[in-house]
Amino acid sequence: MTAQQIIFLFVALFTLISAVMVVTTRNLVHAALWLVSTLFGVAVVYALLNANFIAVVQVVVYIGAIAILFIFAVMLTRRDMRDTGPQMNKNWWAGALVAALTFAGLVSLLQEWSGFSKTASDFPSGFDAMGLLGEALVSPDAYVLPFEVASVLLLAALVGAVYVAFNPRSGDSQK
Amino acid sequence: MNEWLYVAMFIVVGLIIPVGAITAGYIFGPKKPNPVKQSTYECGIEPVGTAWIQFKAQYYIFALVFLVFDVEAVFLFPWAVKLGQLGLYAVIEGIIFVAILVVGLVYTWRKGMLEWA
Amino acid sequence: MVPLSWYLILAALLFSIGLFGVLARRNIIAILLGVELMLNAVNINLVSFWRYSDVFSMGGQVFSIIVFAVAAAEVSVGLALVISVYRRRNTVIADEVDMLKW
Amino acid sequence: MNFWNDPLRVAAEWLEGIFAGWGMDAVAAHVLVVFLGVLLLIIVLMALDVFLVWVERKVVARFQDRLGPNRLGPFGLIQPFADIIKLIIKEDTTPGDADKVVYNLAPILSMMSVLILWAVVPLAPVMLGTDLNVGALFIIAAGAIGTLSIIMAGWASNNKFAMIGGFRQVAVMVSFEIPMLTMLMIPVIFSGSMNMNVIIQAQDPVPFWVLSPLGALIFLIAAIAELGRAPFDLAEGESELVSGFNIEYSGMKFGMFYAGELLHAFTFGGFWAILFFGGYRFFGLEQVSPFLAILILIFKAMLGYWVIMWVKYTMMRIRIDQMLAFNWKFLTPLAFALLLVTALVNALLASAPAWFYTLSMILANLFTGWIALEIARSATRSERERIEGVKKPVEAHH
Repeated sequence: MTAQQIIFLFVALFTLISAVMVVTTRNLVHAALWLVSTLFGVAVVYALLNANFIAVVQVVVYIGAIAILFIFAVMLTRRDMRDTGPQMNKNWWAGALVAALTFAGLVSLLQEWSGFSKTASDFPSGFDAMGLLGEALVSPDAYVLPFEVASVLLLAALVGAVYVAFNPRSGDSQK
Repeated sequence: MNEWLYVAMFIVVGLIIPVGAITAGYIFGPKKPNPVKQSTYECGIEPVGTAWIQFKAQYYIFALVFLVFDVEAVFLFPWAVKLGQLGLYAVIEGIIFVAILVVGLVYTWRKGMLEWA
Repeated sequence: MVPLSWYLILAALLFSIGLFGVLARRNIIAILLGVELMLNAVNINLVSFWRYSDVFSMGGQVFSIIVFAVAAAEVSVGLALVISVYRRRNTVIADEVDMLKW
Repeated sequence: MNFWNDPLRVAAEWLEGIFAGWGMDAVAAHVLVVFLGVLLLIIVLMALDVFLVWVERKVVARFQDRLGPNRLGPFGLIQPFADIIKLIIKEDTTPGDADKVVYNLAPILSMMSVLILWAVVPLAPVMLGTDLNVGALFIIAAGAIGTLSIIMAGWASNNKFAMIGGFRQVAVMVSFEIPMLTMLMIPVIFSGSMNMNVIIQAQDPVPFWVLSPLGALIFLIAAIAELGRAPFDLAEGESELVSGFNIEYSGMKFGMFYAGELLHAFTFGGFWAILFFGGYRFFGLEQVSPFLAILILIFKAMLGYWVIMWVKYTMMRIRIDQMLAFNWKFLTPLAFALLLVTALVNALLASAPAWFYTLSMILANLFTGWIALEIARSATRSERERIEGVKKPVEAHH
């Protein structure tokens, strides 16, 4: 086993344990903090894949913004932070079964694919991932349409969220 | 890969140093806990209830607007890196991109959501 | 060197854990946390396919950035719905939100 | 290649040779050497941090027409060490109702988020630290961990003041991250890279503060807010929140927040110098010796830090609604406008002569700033007239 493989296994274990804690912890703030550690583990996975930009963006967007939003939302929706009552469904075992079947199905499906265990080739010298990414995002024969559509998507999300959550006419009407 | 080795080392050492400092404080400091000392500080008044209560909704709005513009900036960074070589049409694409999102900011503003009320 | 299969299995495991969270949790915010795990699993797949095939075609990275935007949109609207429901019904339990039943 | 021209590589090769002599694997020796180098840098930083406590107290004393610490040692230089000993032997109380794990994790993460910023700082032309091609975004990523540590501290203390302070601080930090991100793009546009060293090298004839004075100013304002210093220290609010999110922390845990804040301010002084003032460059002096280059960088960072202190001890604290309105209604639109104007001028004059390009950039900056100030002035005037127009009849009734 090479050093890189050992690092990968360590990171993967960390990520998966954190992920299990996310879905099983009772305290929702703790669940959100476990989500942060999962996301950090995924960022390290991106770094192992040499996707520097994606790794940093993972920390900036997920940990810096989405996790903060989750923590805010948890604090906004509780009169009392102590958790009472069960956190799981009555038929949580069915969910576990579906999840296990999904995993088995995915792995068995992937195993038949010829490229399943291929290894990566080294980067060509002078490879400039950032430059290529910038070109791909704005050149008309590549991904300029997704680039602009993403802006519309974000606009829709902002307007929708502001409208839904804080419409002055509907808020606090049934207190 | 090598560059991330440095960052990993910074994270490791950056954890070791504060842990060491706090441990030193733990070793050398006195430890005489009592219930009054450990009660929550509330300007000398008996604390009432827990602090883990429902919070002001306005904080959520600002986190929301921040999230949207944060993702927007992520899209613009590769654009900014390549701007020197790409010429005018890339600038116009960027202007369209930002203009669409500024509409969202203006909407939030007009709705009165940026007020701290 | 780590073979591609390891990354894909990690992503599949993460996806399954997220799926379990979505199916089993009662709290809507916890369900959204599960959705985040699933989106991350998708992203690991996209980036590892970019790394293990032609690195000059940036499709994998571009689409993982698009997934970031989708995740941001999903979280902002999803949590706004949760807050809205909480203000009307005073609950964040998914089973108790049954306003659309009739 | 001798020690004075490239000290890091010489030292690293020497150490790796020694470790290899002990029968160590080459990769392990390299990792160990990197670890030792980072440890050395961070210990130097912590020593500098101790010194910064003295600098801060001395400078604030001079601003307020006092002497500052002057009893222990020459000019009170021993004072910070006495402070540290005091912090170490203080009792470390943990509130009984706190969430223990999160409570203890927060100061550690806070300090770490500051220390890892130095991973991307190029100290000298031959001492790059990490040659990361996403260095500019790395600053924001580290700041994200700092934000998280503050919300953890505020929440885990289970104290109402800490909670409100933490929420306010996070609101400030996330809000001002948008102008900061936008202004980070301006050096990126000029240099065509997010690598910190390339950004410094690209400021060869003209540093970026000449090309974009308004950008440098907005970055400084956003950095001060990110640091939570006056006039944006409404999270601290001694009179109403009794020091905010770190209220329940004592002993060395409080020391970590305090030292982290000072080092953070110094670090952002350094980033201001790197992004807009040419970093370690000073009329070719940096080529003489790497040690001189480090001194230049520290001097520039100290200047930036001094400006941040100057602002802190001169300005009044503003309220949270004023702060958020200032950011979202003025600074963020202005930052986006400046970014687009810079991109436009950059694209239009790409092939123009250098002096014309520079002059147009300066004029574009000044023009954007002037327009923004005019709009703000007319908006505030109409706002004032609206409020006073409502007020007058009410007073007439009395």
